[in-house]
Amino acid sequence: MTQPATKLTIVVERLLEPVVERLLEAAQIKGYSVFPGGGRGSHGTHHAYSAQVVREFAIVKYEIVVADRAKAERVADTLISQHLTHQPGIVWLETVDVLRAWKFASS
Amino acid sequence: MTQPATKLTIVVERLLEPVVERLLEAAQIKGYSVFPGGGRGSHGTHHAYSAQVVREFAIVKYEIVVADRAKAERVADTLISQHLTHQPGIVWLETVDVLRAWKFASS
Amino acid sequence: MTQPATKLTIVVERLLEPVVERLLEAAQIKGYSVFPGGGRGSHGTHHAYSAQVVREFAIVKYEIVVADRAKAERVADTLISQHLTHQPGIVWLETVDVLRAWKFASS
Amino acid sequence: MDLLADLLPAFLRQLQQPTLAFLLGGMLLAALGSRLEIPDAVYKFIVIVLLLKIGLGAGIAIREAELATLLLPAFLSAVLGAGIVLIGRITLVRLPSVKAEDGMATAGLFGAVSASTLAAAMVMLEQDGLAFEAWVPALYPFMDIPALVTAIVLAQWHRQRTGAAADRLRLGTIIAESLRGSALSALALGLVLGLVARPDAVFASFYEPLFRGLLSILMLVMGMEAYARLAELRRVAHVFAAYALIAPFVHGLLGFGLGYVAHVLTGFSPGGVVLLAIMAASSSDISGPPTLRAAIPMANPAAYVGASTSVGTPVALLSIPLYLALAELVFPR
Amino acid sequence: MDLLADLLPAFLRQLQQPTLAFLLGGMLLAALGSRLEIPDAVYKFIVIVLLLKIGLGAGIAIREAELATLLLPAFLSAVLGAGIVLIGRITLVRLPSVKAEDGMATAGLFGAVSASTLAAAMVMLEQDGLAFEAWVPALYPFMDIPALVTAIVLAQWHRQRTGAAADRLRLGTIIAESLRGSALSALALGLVLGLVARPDAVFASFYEPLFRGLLSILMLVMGMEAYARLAELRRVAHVFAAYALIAPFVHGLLGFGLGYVAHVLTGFSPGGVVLLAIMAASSSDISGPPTLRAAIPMANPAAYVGASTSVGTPVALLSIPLYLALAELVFPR
Amino acid sequence: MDLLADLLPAFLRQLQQPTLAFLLGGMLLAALGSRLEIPDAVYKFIVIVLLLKIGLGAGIAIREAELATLLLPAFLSAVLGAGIVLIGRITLVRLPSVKAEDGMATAGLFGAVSASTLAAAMVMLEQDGLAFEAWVPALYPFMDIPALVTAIVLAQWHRQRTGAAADRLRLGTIIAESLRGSALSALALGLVLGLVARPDAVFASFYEPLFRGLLSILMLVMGMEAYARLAELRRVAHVFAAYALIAPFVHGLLGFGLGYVAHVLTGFSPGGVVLLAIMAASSSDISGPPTLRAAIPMANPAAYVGASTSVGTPVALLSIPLYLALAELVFPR
Ligand SMILES: Nc1ncnc2c1ncn2[C@@H]1O[C@H](COP(=O)(O)O)[C@@H](O)[C@H]1O
Ligand SMILES: Nc1ncnc2c1ncn2[C@@H]1O[C@H](COP(=O)(O)O)[C@@H](O)[C@H]1O
Ligand SMILES: Nc1ncnc2c1ncn2[C@@H]1O[C@H](COP(=O)(O)O)[C@@H](O)[C@H]1O
Ligand code: NA
Ligand code: NA
Ligand code: NA
Repeated sequence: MTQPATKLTIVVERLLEPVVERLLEAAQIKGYSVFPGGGRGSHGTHHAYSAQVVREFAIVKYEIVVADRAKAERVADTLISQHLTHQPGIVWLETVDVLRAWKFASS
Repeated sequence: MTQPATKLTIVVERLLEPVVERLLEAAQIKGYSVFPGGGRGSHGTHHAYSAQVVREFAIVKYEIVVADRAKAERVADTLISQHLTHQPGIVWLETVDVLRAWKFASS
Repeated sequence: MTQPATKLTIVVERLLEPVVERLLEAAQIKGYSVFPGGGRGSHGTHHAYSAQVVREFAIVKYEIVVADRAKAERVADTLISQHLTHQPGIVWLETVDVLRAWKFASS
Repeated sequence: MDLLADLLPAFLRQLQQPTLAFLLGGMLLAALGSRLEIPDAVYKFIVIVLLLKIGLGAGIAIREAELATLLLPAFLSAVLGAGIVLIGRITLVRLPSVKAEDGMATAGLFGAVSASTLAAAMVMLEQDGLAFEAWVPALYPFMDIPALVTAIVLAQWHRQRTGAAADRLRLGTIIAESLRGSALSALALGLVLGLVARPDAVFASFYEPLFRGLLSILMLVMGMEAYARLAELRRVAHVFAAYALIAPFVHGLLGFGLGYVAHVLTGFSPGGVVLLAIMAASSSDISGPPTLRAAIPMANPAAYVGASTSVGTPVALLSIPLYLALAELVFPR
Repeated sequence: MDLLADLLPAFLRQLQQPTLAFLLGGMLLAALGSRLEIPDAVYKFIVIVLLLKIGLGAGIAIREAELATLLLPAFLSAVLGAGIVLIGRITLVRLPSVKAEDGMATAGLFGAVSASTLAAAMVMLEQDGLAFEAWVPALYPFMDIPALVTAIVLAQWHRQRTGAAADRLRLGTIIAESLRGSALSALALGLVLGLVARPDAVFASFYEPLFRGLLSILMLVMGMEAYARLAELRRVAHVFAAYALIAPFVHGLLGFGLGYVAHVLTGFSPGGVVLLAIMAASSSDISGPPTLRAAIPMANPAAYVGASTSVGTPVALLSIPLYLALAELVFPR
Repeated sequence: MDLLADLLPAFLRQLQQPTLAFLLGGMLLAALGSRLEIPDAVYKFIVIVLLLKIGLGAGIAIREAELATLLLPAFLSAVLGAGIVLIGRITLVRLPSVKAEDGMATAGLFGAVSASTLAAAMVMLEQDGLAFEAWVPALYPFMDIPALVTAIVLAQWHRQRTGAAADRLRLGTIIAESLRGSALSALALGLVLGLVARPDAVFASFYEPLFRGLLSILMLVMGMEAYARLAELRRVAHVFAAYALIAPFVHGLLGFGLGYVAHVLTGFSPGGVVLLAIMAASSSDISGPPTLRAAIPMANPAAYVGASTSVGTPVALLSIPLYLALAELVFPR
C-alpha cells in the first residue's frame, strides 16, 4: 500500500522563497507545501506572530516529498552551498511512507 | 521511555476539513494537530499568506499521531479512495517515538 | 553528506512558550522552529484560525533538531514531568538526516 | 457610431473614478511584480464590513418599502441567475475543447453575483447621482442562489446521464450551504438587523462613511488577484477566457432588458435597472467557488475561478460605466 | 408585577439597540452553522482600539476631576471584585459536583470585568442619555485585579491545606502579571496618555467616531464565540451553567447597591451607578483566562472559560437594559 | 544657551503631542513587559493606508504644482540620500570594531527614509500650522533609492577589492527591486492615482480622517518594536548605538541646510525644509532592511536593523520638535 519516499524539509526566511521555488522548479519537482512560522538560530530570533516591522525576515518551512532521494539531496546541497552560507536556514531529510507514490514521481 | 507510534500527515484544502475530522472521529482518534499553510501540486499553487479571495482553498496540514499503524492506514485509504480522487491532497506516514504512549492510544 | 540527528517535536499552548524556551536555553539548545496552529486532544479543541478570544491558548508546534538524542530526551522528560501534567501538550521524537551537522551541535 | 462617440469619453472619465482606478492600479502593481500584500485578515474584514453595510442599508430601506414592489425584481433576478447558467449550458458547454463539468461550473459562477462588483456599482451610481431603491442590493441572493443551484443540478444530471456514480445532493442542502457562506451570511445578517433592530446611528457613523474607503482597498486586492490568476487561466482552454470576456456584456444587457421591463410595469427605478444589469454581468468571486468546489469536485477550479476572478470580475467592473451611459440614453433625466 | 410590566417593553426595545442586536445576530449565525469568520487580527485590533478609547476618555476626564470623588467608587470596586470571589468560594465551590480549583477560577472570572461588556454599556448609556463621570470606566482595574488576586490566593491556600505542593506566587507578581495583560495594558496606556499627553484631537477624530462601529463587530464576534463554546460547557458539571446564569444578576444588584451608597454619600452619578453594576455583573473574557490558566493550572478551562464566555458574558450584556430600567425607577429624572 | 532655553519648553510641549506620546507609551509598555500585541496584519494595513494617503495627497497636489519647482528639492533629496551613505562610509565604516559590510548597510538605512517618521512629521507640522507644498512627501523615493543603491554599490566594491567573489548586481535591478517593495509600491500607487484619477472624494472621506488615528497606533507599534530590539543591539558593537544616536542630528541639520538653500533659490516653503530635514534624519524601517538583506547578505541585521529601529527611528521621531523650533527661529512668521 505505502511506498518509501524522502521528505526534504527546508527552514528559511521568506526572503529566500523565490530562491527555493526556483531550485525546485529547476529540479522538476512539482509538489511542495509551505508553512509560516518563527524560530531561533545562529542569526537570532524570528517572531512567529504579532507586528513584524520587517516581514521578509519571517520564517517559512518547506516540506517537499519526493520519490527520488538523490534528487532531494541535490536540491539541499545546491541551496546550502549557494544560498545558506550567509543567510539563516537549516535543512534536513527524512524517510516517509507515501500513499499513491505516483504523485511524488517527477516527470 | 519512548515508544514507537505512527504519524499520519494529511495535506488538503480547508474545504476538506469537515471530511477529515469526520473520518478521525469515526476512527475513534481523539487527538490531532492542524497547521495552516500553502503549497503547490498538480492542482496549482495555494498561497500561504496575503489576501486570498477564496479562503476555502487554502492548504492545511493535519498531523495525527496514533499508536496503531493499521488504523492510520485505514484512515488514509478511506480518505484517498473516497475524497482525494478529484480534490487536491497528499498523505504520508512516518514512524515516530512518542513519550506518554497512553496519550495516543484511542479508546 | 548527511548525518543522523534527532528531531524533537513539542505541541503545546502559547502559554507555555516561555517555559519551553527556558528549557531549551537551559539545555544549551540554540536552534528551534515554531509554527502556529490548532488541534484537538484531551483538553478540547483549539481553533487554528478566526477570532480567538484568548490568544494564549492557541497551539504552537516546536520543532527542535539536535545532534544529541539523549539531550532531546532529557528536555522532553523535564517538560512532561514538570509542566505537562495539567497543561495540554504532546511530545514526540524522530530520527532525521541533517546537512551541515555542525549547526545542530550545541555549545 | 454616434452611441460610441457618446460612450467613449464617458467611459474614460469613469476610469478615473477611484473605484476603477484602484482596480487598474492593483493590476498594474501585480504586473510590475510589486511585493505589496494586503493581509488576508484585512481583506476578509473589508468584505464583511461592506456586506454588512449593504445588508443594513437594504434592511433599513425595506422597513419602509412596499413589499409588493420587490416581488417582480426578485423574480426577475432568479430568472436571470438560472437563465444565465442555462445559456452557458447550451453555448460554452457545447464547445469541443470544454469538459462538461468545467463549463457548467463556469456558467454557474457567471450566473451568480460578485459582492465587490455590486459594492463598486453602488458607489459609482451614487457618485453619478443616479438613484435606486435602497433594497435593490438585497436582490443579490435571489440571483446568486438560483444560479449556483442550477449549475449543480445540471452537473448532477450530466453525471447520471454519463453513467458516473454521483452522490445526489438535495436542493435544500445546496441552498442552505450557499446561505451559510461568509458573503451571504454577512449580507443576510445585515438585512435582518436593518429590518428588526435600529442600527441607523451606527450605520450613519461607521458603515456608511467607511464604505467608499474600504472599497478602494478591496478594488486594489481584486486587481492584484485578477492579474495573479491570469497565469493559471493560461493553462486551461482559451474558450474560457473568451467566454469570460464576452459573457458579462451579454448577461449585463439581458439584465438591463429585464430591468427595463420592471421599470415599465412597476416603475422600477433607472438606478435599480443598472444595478440589476451589473449583478447579472458580474460573476461570483467569494462565495461561489467553494460551493461549486464541494458540489462539482470533478470540475477544474483553474478554469472557473480563473475565468471569473481574472477576466470576469475586471470586465464586469470596467463595464459599469457602460450601463451608466446606457441608462443616460434610455432614461433621459 | 408592575415593575415587570415596566421592564419588559423597555427590555424588548433595548434588544433592538444595535449593540445587543449584533450580539444576538452573532449567536444566530453560529447556531445556523454560518461559515462567517472574523479574523483573529481584526478581533484583537478592535479590542485594543476600544480599550485605548476607554482609557483615553477616562484619562482626559480625570485631568479635570477632583481626585477625592474617585476614592470611594474605587474602593467599592475593589470590595466588589474581591467580595464576588468570596461569595463564589462559599457557594459555588461548596457544591458537591464542583472541583475546588474549577470553582475558584470560575468565581475569579466572574469577579473580574469584561471589557466588551463595559464598552457596550457605555454606548447604551449614551444612547439612553444617561450621563456618567467620564472616569468611571477607569474603575475597571480596581475591580478586575482584586478579583483575580483573591481567586489565585484562595486556590493557593486550598492547595496548601490539601497538602499539595504549590509553588507560592507572590501578590506583587500576580498584580504585575495582570497589568501586563493586553487588555489592562491598553486601558492603562490610554489612561496615562489621556492624563499627561494632549490626545484630544486624535480622540475626537478617530477613537470616538469608530467606537460604536467597532463595538458592533466585536459584539458579532462575542455572539459567535458564545455559541461556539456552549458545546464545551455541556461537557462540564451543570452547576457551572447555572452559576453563570444566576450570578450576573446577583453581582449586578450588589454593584447597584454599593453604587447607590456612593450616590448618597458623595453624589456618584446615576450613570456611574449603572456602570458599576454592569462591571460587577460582567465576567472577564480577555485578560482573566490567561492569568488564571498560568496561576491555577489544575483548574479546567472548559469550566471557567465556558461559563464566562458562553453564558456569563451574554447574560451580562443582555441584562444591561435591566440596570437602565432600574436606574429610571431609582433616580427619577 | 538662549536657544536652548527656547527649545526646551517647546520640546517638552511637543512630547505631549499624541504622536510622540504614543511612541513613548509603546516603549514604556515594552519596558514593563506588557503582553499587548498589535497583530501583524493590522500593522501592515496601517502602513499601506498611511502610504497610500501620503501618495494620494502628493499626487493630487502635483496636478496643480509647477513641475519646475520640484526639480531642485528632488535633486537635493538624492544628494542627501547618497551623501549620508558616503559620510557613513568615511566615518562609521572606518572605526576599528565595525565590520565593513555591517557599517555600509547601517549607513544605507540611515540614508534611506522612514515612512512612519515622515507620516508623524506631517501630522505634527499640521498641528503646528506650518504649511508645506503637498508634494513634498513625494520626495521620499528620491532620497530613499539613492541611499540604498549607494550602500549596495559600496558593499560590492568592497567585496571586489577584498577579493571576495561577489555576484554583481546591476543598478537597474536594485532600483526596480526597491520600487517593488511594499512601502514604495503603496506610495507610488497613491501618487499615480492622485495624479491621473480623481480620488479627492475618497481621500477626504477616508484616507485623510483616518490618518492621525492610524498613525497613533503605528507609533505604539514602533515604540514597542524599538524597545524589543534594544536587546539585539546590545549584542553588537557599541559604535552602532552611538552612530544611531548622533547621526540623525547630523543628517537632519544637513537636510535643513540644503532645504534652506532651496528656500532661498526657489522659495521652497519652511514646512518643506523641515520635512526634508526630517526625512534626512530618519532611517528606513520597512523597505530598507529586506532590500539590504538580499543585496548585502554578509552584513549582520542585528547591527543595522537594531541601530535603525531601536535607536535611529525613535531619535528621529523625538527630534521632530527640534526642527520645528529651528524653523521658528530661521523663518520668523
Ligand atoms: N536546531 C534547529 N532546529 C529546528 N529549527 C532550527 C534549528 N536551528 C535553526 N532553526 C530554524 O532555522 C532558522 C535559521 O537558523 P539559523 O541559520 O541557525 O539562524 C531559525 O530561525 C529556526 O527557525
Ligand atoms: N510532493 C509534495 N510534497 C509536499 N507537499 C505536496 C506535494 N505535492 C503536493 N503537496 C501539497 O498538497 C497540496 C495538493 O497537492 P495536489 O493534489 O498535487 O494538488 C499542494 O498544494 C501541496 O500543499
Ligand atoms: N494524537 C495527536 N496527534 C497530533 N497532535 C495531537 C495529538 N493529541 C494531541 N495533539 C495536539 O496537542 C494538543 C494538546 O493535546 P492534549 O494534551 O491531548 O489536550 C492538541 O490541541 C493537539 O494540537
Ligand atoms: Na452574474
Ligand atoms: Na464582574
Ligand atoms: Na535618512
